[in-house]
Amino acid sequence: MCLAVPALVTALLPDDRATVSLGGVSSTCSLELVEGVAVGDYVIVHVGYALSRLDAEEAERTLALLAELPADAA
Amino acid sequence: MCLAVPALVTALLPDDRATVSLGGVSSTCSLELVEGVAVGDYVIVHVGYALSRLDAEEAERTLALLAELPADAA
Amino acid sequence: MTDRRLFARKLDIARGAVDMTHGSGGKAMAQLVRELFAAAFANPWLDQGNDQAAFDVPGGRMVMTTDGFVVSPLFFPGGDIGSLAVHGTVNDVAMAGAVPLHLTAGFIIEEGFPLADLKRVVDSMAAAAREAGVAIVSGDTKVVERGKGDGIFITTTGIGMVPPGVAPSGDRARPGDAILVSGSMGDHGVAIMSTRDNLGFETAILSDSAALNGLVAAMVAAVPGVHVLRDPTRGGLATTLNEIAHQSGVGMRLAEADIPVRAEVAAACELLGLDPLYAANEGKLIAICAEEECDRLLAAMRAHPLGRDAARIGRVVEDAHCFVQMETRFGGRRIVDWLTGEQLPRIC
Amino acid sequence: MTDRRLFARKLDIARGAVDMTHGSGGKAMAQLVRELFAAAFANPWLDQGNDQAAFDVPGGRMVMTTDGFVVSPLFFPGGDIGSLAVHGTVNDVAMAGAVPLHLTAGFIIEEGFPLADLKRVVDSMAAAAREAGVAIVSGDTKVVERGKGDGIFITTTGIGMVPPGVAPSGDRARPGDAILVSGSMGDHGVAIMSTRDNLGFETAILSDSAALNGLVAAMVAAVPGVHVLRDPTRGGLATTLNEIAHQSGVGMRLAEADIPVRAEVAAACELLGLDPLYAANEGKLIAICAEEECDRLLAAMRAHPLGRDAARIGRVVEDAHCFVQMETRFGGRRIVDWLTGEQLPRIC
Amino acid sequence: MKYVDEFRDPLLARTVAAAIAREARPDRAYNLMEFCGGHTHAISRYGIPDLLPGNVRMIHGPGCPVCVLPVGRIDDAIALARRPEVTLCTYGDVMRVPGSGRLSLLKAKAQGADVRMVVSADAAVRIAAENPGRQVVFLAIGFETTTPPTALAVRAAAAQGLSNFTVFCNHVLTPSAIQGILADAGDGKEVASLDGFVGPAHVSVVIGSEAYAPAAAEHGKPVVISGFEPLDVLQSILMLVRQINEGRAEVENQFTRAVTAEGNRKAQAIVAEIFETRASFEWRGLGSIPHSGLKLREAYAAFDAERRFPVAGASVPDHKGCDCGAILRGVKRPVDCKLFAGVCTPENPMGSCMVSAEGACAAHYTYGRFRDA
Amino acid sequence: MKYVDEFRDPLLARTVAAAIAREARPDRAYNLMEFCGGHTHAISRYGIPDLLPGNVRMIHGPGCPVCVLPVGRIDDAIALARRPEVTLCTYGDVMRVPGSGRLSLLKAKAQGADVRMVVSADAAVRIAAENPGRQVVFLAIGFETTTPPTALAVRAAAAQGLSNFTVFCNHVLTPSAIQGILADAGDGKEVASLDGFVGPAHVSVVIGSEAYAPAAAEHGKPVVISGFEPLDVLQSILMLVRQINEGRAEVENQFTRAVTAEGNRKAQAIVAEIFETRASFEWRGLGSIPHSGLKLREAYAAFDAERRFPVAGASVPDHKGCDCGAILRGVKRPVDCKLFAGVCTPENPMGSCMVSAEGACAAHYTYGRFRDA
Ligand code: SF4
Ligand code: SF4
Ligand SMILES: [Mg+2]
Ligand SMILES: [Mg+2]
Ligand SMILES: [Mg+2]
Ligand SMILES: [Mg+2]
Ligand SMILES: [Mg+2]
Ligand SMILES: [Mg+2]
Ligand SMILES: [Mg+2]
Ligand SMILES: [Mg+2]
Ligand SMILES: [Mg+2]
Ligand SMILES: [Mg+2]
Repeated sequence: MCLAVPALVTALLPDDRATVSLGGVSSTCSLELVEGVAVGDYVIVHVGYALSRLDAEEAERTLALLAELPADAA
Repeated sequence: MCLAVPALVTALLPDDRATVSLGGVSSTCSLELVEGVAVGDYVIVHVGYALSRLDAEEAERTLALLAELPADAA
Repeated sequence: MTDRRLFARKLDIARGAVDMTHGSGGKAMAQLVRELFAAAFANPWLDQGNDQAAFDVPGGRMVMTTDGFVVSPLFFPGGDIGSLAVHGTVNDVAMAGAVPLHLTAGFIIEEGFPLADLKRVVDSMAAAAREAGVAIVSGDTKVVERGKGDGIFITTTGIGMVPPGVAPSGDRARPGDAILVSGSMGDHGVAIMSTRDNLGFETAILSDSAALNGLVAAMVAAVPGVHVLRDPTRGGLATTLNEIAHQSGVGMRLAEADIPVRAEVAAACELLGLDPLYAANEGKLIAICAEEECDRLLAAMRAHPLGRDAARIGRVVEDAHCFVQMETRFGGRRIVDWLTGEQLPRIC
Repeated sequence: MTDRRLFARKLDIARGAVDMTHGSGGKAMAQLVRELFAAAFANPWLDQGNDQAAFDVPGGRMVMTTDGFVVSPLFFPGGDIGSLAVHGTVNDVAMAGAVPLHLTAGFIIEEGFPLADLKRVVDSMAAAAREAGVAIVSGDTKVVERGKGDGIFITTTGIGMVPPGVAPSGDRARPGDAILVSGSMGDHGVAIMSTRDNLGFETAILSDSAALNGLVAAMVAAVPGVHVLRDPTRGGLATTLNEIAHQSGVGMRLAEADIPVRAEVAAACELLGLDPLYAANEGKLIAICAEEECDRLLAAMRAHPLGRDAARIGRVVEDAHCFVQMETRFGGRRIVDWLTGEQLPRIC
Repeated sequence: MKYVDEFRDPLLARTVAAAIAREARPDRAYNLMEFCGGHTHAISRYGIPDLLPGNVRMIHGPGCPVCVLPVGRIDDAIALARRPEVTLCTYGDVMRVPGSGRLSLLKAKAQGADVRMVVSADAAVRIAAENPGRQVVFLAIGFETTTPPTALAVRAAAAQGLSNFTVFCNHVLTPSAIQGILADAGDGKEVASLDGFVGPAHVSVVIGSEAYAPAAAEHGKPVVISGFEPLDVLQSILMLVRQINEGRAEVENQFTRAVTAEGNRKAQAIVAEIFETRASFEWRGLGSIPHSGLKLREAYAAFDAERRFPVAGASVPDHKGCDCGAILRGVKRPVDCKLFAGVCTPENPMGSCMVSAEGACAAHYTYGRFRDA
Repeated sequence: MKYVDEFRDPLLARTVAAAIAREARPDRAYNLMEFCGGHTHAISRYGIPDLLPGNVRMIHGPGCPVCVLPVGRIDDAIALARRPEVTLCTYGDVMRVPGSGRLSLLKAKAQGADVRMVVSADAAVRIAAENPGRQVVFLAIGFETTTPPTALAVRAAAAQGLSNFTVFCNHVLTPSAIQGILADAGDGKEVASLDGFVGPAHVSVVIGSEAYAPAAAEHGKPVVISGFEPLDVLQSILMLVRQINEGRAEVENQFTRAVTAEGNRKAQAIVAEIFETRASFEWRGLGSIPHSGLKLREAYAAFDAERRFPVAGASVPDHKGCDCGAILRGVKRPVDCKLFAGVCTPENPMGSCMVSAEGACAAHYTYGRFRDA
């Protein structure tokens, strides 16, 4: 499945690394596979490497699409 | 003090070694430092090496000397 | 236990070897205990299948229990091996509804272990015993060569007296009973994992290690007839409920939304691909009681500082398969099975 | 203890570390126990200073004791770690004059330990428990990573009930009392050493490992007022007598010629430069009783298979220094002191 | 947890479930394969089948890199770990996968092999740097998601001039596997009639959604790239139902918050620098699939464990009774296998589908077997 | 045990004791030094002082190779053992001797140093052969008795071509030490008036009784070579009393069952082949004594730990309050030392005489301190 989590970048570290946070749990990861990541961004982290930035607008859009569906009748 | 025990040679082994016995406890030792040792001899064993043969006649003589002393008056 | 197919095949005693899964609290351990230890030692007290044995002595009913503590690191957020060794055994005594009386402690120490650390451990044990109101009345010290131990191992044994009319046991869960927990799940397991360098994460989570005899005293005062008490240690809530289900020959239905889990514990588990229901607890208990006594029991629990976050998480049902099922927070249903193997961090 | 100068200097807790001498049953261990464990846990039961704690429970007087077993090799001539773990704890219960009731067993197993060996150990424990008439009522299993254990460690804890009027204790030796042992000294220690490859000797000596509760029952039936019972395990006869002398604030006078030692044990000790009085026993006891009860006690001991070779080896005397002295077989006199450090084979 | 909790919302779940129930035509079946174990996990753990109408059936695909690792490769890894000079590092998942004779890396470790768990590839490089006297072998497994970190590790080891670090490479390629499932290989294997695919989430982050276009086009099957949260899965199912109803066979992207059409070019470049495609590679349960595995390029031969050490490379068949192949192709269900839950359990898996919690059989056993009761 | 039990016979003991009591003149003192720890051990363990008249006083000499090993050499051995590549092998006795800061080889082992106990020198050679990746250092100690086995070990290592075996040599020579005790070194050290020596048993088996002739002649002191059993010691005391009464100062041999005038020539030859005399060597408690120690010959330099590894070679003084020097010279008794039984005990020895059970202070503490009570 490739376990990966969306984590908040809380600090940039030397050697292209960052401190990230997931629900109050902090960890570090490598930024070698991504570009232009800034503090405050969310990244998708897998085996200690950020694989991409998470697009906040797209996330909103996905949720909005779901919200537009008619509520459950049951 | 150089702990050493008088042990009975019970078998000759390859490599100039022997099985020895002390009061029912058996062990092995090297015969490299002694010559002409045969099964039935007693040897003085120190750190796994026979240092010399034990002279049975001399042992008798020593005990005989002691036995000749007048018995304790007390 | 009623599920004859619980273990697919017998232990391979001729050729097998002990591995870490036999100590992880899951099914492999249950099998080792049943096919090797229980088979050899068979007696009515061991066969009770609880974490402690209860037996009659001239003056009443007594319980006795033992546990070895091999935790690494020895000092962890919220506790250390010393306090844990006291709490763990006090709790196993208390889970019989008993009042803990005396403890013994056996130490196996690796040569080279600093006396300063030993003193820290021992002082922590002493403080924990004082707080729990028990005395460590006898002990033993063994020293093993370097490389044949791991700093220090402690085995504690406890005895206690069960008040008349109180007799909780893992085989007493009945369909219709309510299932309660005394607080949030997984704190200890996650606190320990957070210290492992190679897992590379940090949290503020503390172990919940605590002596539960005070809480239990309040609970049995309120509901002397409580059916089951057990602390979900190794293997976590999931494994412990499965044990009880099999012991009682019942099923269970849990509501995921009602199971208290701290946000940080959930997050750490998310990160590692683990499930908080399988993470160890050292200061929490599961209680199962008749539905009509549930509110009274819950109130008694919540009135105690160690039961503040107590919650009703489900109910006992009839089920020949002894399945523990759960309504997921998401709205579906799933089995909550025994721990298989060890909880190892996953990448997929 | 009365000898304030028993320990020349305090433990260096800030900078010191545990070493093998702290586990060898000698003075270093006594100091660790006193300055670290007993100081922290202080309570009236632990302060009894015996190998078991005695306390009142509603129905009578109970004793409780624990011991860890870390023997290497696990299987030795005359026994194994399993039977030893049962015998050792049954004996510590029995040394209070008590009837052993129940045992618990905690296992700490190194991963990779063959299940076949585990079964052999467990079966041996079960047989030993059956023979001793006790049940192993509760247990625990922990698995540690390879290199963090040594095959298997077992910690057993036992409880028992003391018959009314019986109260042997290490602090009850009185000047004039007779000192007895139940049989030959040093068999276990030498049997274990004979298995160590690097010591390079062989003997037919078997460990004396045995449960002494039957013997003790016969003894207390004959002499309920026996003053002291203790099993001379680690540290051997010499160290155990010193412990008792200090606990009771008395001296002792032994007659070397009366102390039973097997010829082969004596020979093995001669070979290694060791003293059989410091070698461990696992199926022998020391008894101290009033002189006028000595013959009765000795007769009761000799009538039991495990006391066949029982002997009176000396007497208790007044001595502010708590010296254990011995008339040597040769006609002189010497102190029989605590074990210092470990018993290591010597070349000089 | 932001971007997690929102996608587990039970109220929205009911809304989407209702939409699926409304839109799925009662007169037909929807046989949907979720390729990824991540989806299998979400479906099982959150009980998604309870939210679907009976005619929408989820078929668990082979999307777990641990499950598809062939027994022979596990045997090879154990043999490597047992070499006295070798320290074998790998991810936790791999350690309990049984090879021949039920031996796993965990058991080999118990017997004395030096096996270490790491949570990232660079930890293995660090262990090599700190233990110059040891030969550190990194047992690398994973789909396209996990390959870039391995590639970076090799590059780092090369930059540091480490002569004691090698990779035992088991990285595999998902589009090839999908093709493998869809292609009637002419070998007599039955293939289920699949109506569409829930496509990989994190794999797609790296390779981009366009990577599935050939498969979709060639076989006329809709693919919806889906996130791994349960709402993602439900929404993707809805999107598939709609495509099927409308007769479309497109690649759609539900996981737009992380997946783009072209994927992560930087990650793709580093992978291309270090690795090249193998002619074929064995997938446990599926057999040999052409161009479905990676190996180190000639330029990085010094870091290839298969070149430094003798590796047997034998192919070891699963239990004869194992129906994994049919299950992975959607022809059978776990309960159809005679070994399921009897001889074959997660403690003693007999086939690939039982090896990890994400395998079809394991997920059903662990989370769903109450449905058979 | 034949040749042991006969020499421990209590009836004969009383006979010999009576003879000593009869023959010792009440009008004079007999200050007899037993050189060897073996004698000290027998005297203490069997309670021989109880069998002697008050004017026959036994003075414990320096005859324990463990006790006389200087603190600096222990420190050097610990430093060797702590080298990561080194496995240090030695006899059990040495392992608990404290060096500086109360550190011993046992404690260094507890801290992780690779220290192994052996009961014979050839075991160390075997360990070296079996562990080619380790540097095995044999910490050799002992008098002339123990040197031949070390010499054979070196020759065996050479024959096997072992490049990972060396000896840290601390072998010392007893006649030199006796000379050292008797020689008023002109350094202001007081020397007791010794009336005779109980001479070494097993040392003499190797070097022969004639080796003591120079010392006896030069200083006019009788020497009786004595076995280590208690009856041997009593008989030797009787022989010394007689020599003294008769004004003789000869070397006599009580231990005829094992000692000859010339000793074991074969053993002497192998020692001479491998070792040569050092210019001087430090004896703990006695200070530096000329020609009293051995080192490996140039031809065996490859097996000399002092040449293969850096060895500090520092001289570390004992506790200032320690009276060992005076005790070893017979001027003081253990109880005269302020540290005895208070600060200085066998658990925490402050000086050489407390280090091993055979040291003067340790023997008195362990076996005889009831006499002070
Ligand atoms: S149950 Fe086991 S044997 Fe059967 S198909 Fe699944 S993995 Fe294969
Ligand atoms: S008692 Fe200790 S300090 Fe005093 S002389 Fe003896 S060894 Fe030296
Ligand atoms: Mg994936
Ligand atoms: Mg000597
Ligand atoms: Mg318990
Ligand atoms: Mg417990
Ligand atoms: Mg419990
Ligand atoms: Mg004990
Ligand atoms: Mg005990
Ligand atoms: Mg005991
Ligand atoms: Mg005892
Ligand atoms: Mg337990």
